[in-house]
Amino acid sequence: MTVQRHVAVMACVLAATALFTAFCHDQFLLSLAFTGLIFAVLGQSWNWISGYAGQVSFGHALFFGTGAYASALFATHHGSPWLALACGAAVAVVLALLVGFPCFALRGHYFSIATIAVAAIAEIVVVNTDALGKANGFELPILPPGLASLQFAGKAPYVLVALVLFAAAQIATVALEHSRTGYYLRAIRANQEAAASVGVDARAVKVTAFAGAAAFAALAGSLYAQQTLFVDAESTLGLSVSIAIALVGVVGGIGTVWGPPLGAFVYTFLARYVAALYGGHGRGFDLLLYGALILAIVSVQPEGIAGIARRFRART
Amino acid sequence: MTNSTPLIAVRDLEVDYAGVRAVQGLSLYASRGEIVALVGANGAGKSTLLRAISGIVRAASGAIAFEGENIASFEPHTIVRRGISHVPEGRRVFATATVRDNLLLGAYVMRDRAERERRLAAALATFPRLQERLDQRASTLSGGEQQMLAIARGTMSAPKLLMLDEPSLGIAPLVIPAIYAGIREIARSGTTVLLVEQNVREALAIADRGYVLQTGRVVAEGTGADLAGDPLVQKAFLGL
Amino acid sequence: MDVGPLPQLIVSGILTGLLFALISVGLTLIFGVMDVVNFAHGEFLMLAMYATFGLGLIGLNPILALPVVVVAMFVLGALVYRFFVKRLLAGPPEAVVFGTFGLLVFLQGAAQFFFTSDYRSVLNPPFSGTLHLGGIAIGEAQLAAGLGALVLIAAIFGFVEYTEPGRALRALSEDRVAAQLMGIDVQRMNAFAFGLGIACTGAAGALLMLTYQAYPRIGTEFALTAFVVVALGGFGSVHGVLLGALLVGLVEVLGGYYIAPALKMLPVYALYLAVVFLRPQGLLGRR
Amino acid sequence: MSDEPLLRVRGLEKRFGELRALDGFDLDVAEGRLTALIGPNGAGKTTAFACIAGAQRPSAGSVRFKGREVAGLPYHRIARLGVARTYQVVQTFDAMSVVEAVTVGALLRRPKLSEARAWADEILGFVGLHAKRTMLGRSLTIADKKRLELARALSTEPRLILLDEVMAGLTPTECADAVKLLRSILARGVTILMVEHVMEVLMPLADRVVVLAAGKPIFAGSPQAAAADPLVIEAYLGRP
Repeated sequence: MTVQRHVAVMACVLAATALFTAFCHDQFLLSLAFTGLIFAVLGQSWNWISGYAGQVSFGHALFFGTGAYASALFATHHGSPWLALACGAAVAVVLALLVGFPCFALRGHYFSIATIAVAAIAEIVVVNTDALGKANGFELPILPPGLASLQFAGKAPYVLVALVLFAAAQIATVALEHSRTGYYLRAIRANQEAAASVGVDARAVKVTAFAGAAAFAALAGSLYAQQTLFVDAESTLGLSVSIAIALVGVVGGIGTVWGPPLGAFVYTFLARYVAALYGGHGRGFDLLLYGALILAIVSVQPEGIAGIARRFRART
Repeated sequence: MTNSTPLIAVRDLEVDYAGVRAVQGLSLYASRGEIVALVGANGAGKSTLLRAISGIVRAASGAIAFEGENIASFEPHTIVRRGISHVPEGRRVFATATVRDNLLLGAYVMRDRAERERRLAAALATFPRLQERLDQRASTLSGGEQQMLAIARGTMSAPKLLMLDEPSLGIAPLVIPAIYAGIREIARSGTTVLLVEQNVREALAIADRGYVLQTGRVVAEGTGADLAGDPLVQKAFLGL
Repeated sequence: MDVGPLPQLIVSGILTGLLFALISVGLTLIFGVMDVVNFAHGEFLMLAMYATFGLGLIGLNPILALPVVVVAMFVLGALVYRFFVKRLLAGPPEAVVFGTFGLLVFLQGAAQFFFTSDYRSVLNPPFSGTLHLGGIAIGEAQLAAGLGALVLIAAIFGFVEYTEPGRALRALSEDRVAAQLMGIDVQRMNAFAFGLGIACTGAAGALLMLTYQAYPRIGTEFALTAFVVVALGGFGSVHGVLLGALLVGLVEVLGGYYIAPALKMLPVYALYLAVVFLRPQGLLGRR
Repeated sequence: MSDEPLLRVRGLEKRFGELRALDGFDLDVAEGRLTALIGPNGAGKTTAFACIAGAQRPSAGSVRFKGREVAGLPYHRIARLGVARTYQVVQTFDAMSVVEAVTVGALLRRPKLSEARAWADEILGFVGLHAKRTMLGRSLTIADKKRLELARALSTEPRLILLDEVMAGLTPTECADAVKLLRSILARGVTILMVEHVMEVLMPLADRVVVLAAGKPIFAGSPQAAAADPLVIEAYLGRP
């Protein structure tokens, strides 16, 4: 896709979401939209490293959780949630550098399993740390609503803030695709050895992308914490969160700008639809459907829904 | 079947290997009991030809007739059952398995236990040095012994056609005569041998007939003795 | 000299490790033969545990249910290979990772949907007492599970080492092309290996029901441990698995006691990271 | 210092377990010339390339490039110093378009994407691949994949380019085109070291050939002298 095309699609998506937010008064739908946007950002940041660079991570919740915890802690003890956002992202970047450097010496499944292990270690540490509320998690202080406190009376403003973050992630991804790093990432995925032969320092490039991805995932985590005013280990750091993030990426289509948002949309839509059909019993059925969806997509069209769309466009 | 039909006949074969059309319209044959040498420089397509015959690589076009049947699209395991055994380049013995297990794997397609034991005895008679190493891991063998093991393993399925890819490559010169003696003995027992060699003079010396290959085609053929004196061979080898 | 609880812990660690070994041997077998990391491995374990639970409802205790479960899991594994994994292997390299990952999500979702998130334990446990051996107290059920795993591991080792199909499996995992040249039918052996790997996990699932409860997400927990075990032993190394599993079992039990029960997995993961960073081929693996 | 050749290799060794793929390899490559490395199968030519370019770490020995020791440096560092290469088995970025793949190389000296794209286009014109710039790497013919590799290597503006069997699998016309291309690369001031087995191609092209056998150089001189050298003939054909 050309940049102009991306901008056009982007404008449509932003306008549609903004209109929806302005006119929808169903708090449940709004909170779904918020979740969808958060997962779009998470899936997109996962896509940088697991899609463009082809290094499949099953531990991406590490950065979501880092952002959530770091910003929640900062907001509790020092005030401004806006500074907390920055603080969460900074901590995640440092962590990504520390974790990425050794992990990117590994390839294939060794890397994938290492990401699971690192995220699991983080979860265990958090669950056993008093200052982080152990397994129970902790609540954020309630402040007077307003942009300064990043707390609002209704859900709609949260959706708009998430929309801004989403737009930033999309713009960053388009920029990445048109940058030296983006070219290098795709070359590494295609053939790491050949990439090295033209001077690509694969590990440095991957670590760089990892740090950027971590920053976005952490921002998503911070927003999530600000919106729910509560963080706990399982719902921010757990393996199931990592799995959901990868799911969004795989279903939507890896290595594409619009795959992860598409995957996030399907993910939240399915969850909502299923929950409506099956009430409280729906837990599990959504996973069943996503699983079936992945199985179908992988056996029929490994490039995900975005790949199907691209193939369709190529034919017409 | 009369002796006039060759055991194997390759016609107009085209094969791609590693992104290159390594065999380009190649035809040759081998009759029962013959030793046929395939010689030529690097990249002449010799190994690729053997891989196509054993089914490891699928031919792009052309025919491979074995006992009158076109086997060009068969799976490798079916081809082994038909009676073709391929001793690949670089020996490729199962390093962590014992010598005995390597040999027994060679007889994987033989269901009859007694027959398997007979083949084992025959193989050990051909290469007596393997006898005392039966329970050692293959990785502990020297290069020459590993080559003997690879050839012996290749004979375990009682093949009608035995294909050997560079049996003298990377082997200490002192051991080569023992390997060649083994090959001669295998041929004497009635097995047809297709021998790919870098070591042209050695190969042509034991071959009944030979083919000179260059960039995927046959550029000369004749009896071993004729080819050995042919200046064309030297030219083909040096890529002139 | 008072040795404290150490002997008790070591016995417990070994028994736990044996079960890990049985789960992991299936994972490493599949990897060795066809280079597939089965991310859904734990979910097959979970299925086997539910199957054992179900057979308990019709009166079979886990030990009696074991052969039934093993056969069923073997067939299931072979079918999953034939109709799913085989197709993935023909696709791009990520297909296998994402495919088995999809299987994980699917099976876990199915379990949650059909069996709910409740914990289920067998209603007719055949062992419930405690043995006291020279100051060491061992639950009979735990002992039975460990010994059962030991017997089955020995059987698998014997099978791989001394039988014709076992030789073929070893040949395939060492050199696929050379194995084909021996006349081994790769697709058939792949299906067989996948079935066998899942059957091992199935046996472990049945034995686990002696001491554990089944719930939809139990698979992920054990799978994580199995990945660590297999990476420690070296991917594809059947013998490495036993070493890796015993090590992980001991580290987990000792860590749980001497550090804190809630932290017991911490040293296990740390061990994994240390090994892959310093010796990526595993303790016994070859490069 | 000034009389040291562009590339100077001394006593290079590479061991894989027991096997000595390189065993005291020496080589001088003069600036602005075309030097060819030839030798029979398994002589260690591709390993020599890998060790010089940094894809593999030599076990011992020295590799000096532009008067600087580079043995054991990471692959990408050596590329940055000005060594580029192609592969015996083509290694293209299959999922990227032709122009994107070459842009990856061009980005080494031109970090700005627009400049790198422009440079990639220029190089594609130079190798004659411009018309196919939007095709995916995987959909190219073998000859075009080789051109693509060459373009990718050239786009890094190397001082020395290592070409591993660029002629293999090409038709005679494609070969003639490739020879022309090599001449124009030399004319750009790029030094070439190439592995090739078609001596016919090298005769008019190479300033100097080095013959490698069993990991050691056994001859260095003109291509004509190499073809007549008894040691070289023995290495290729075996002992008389």
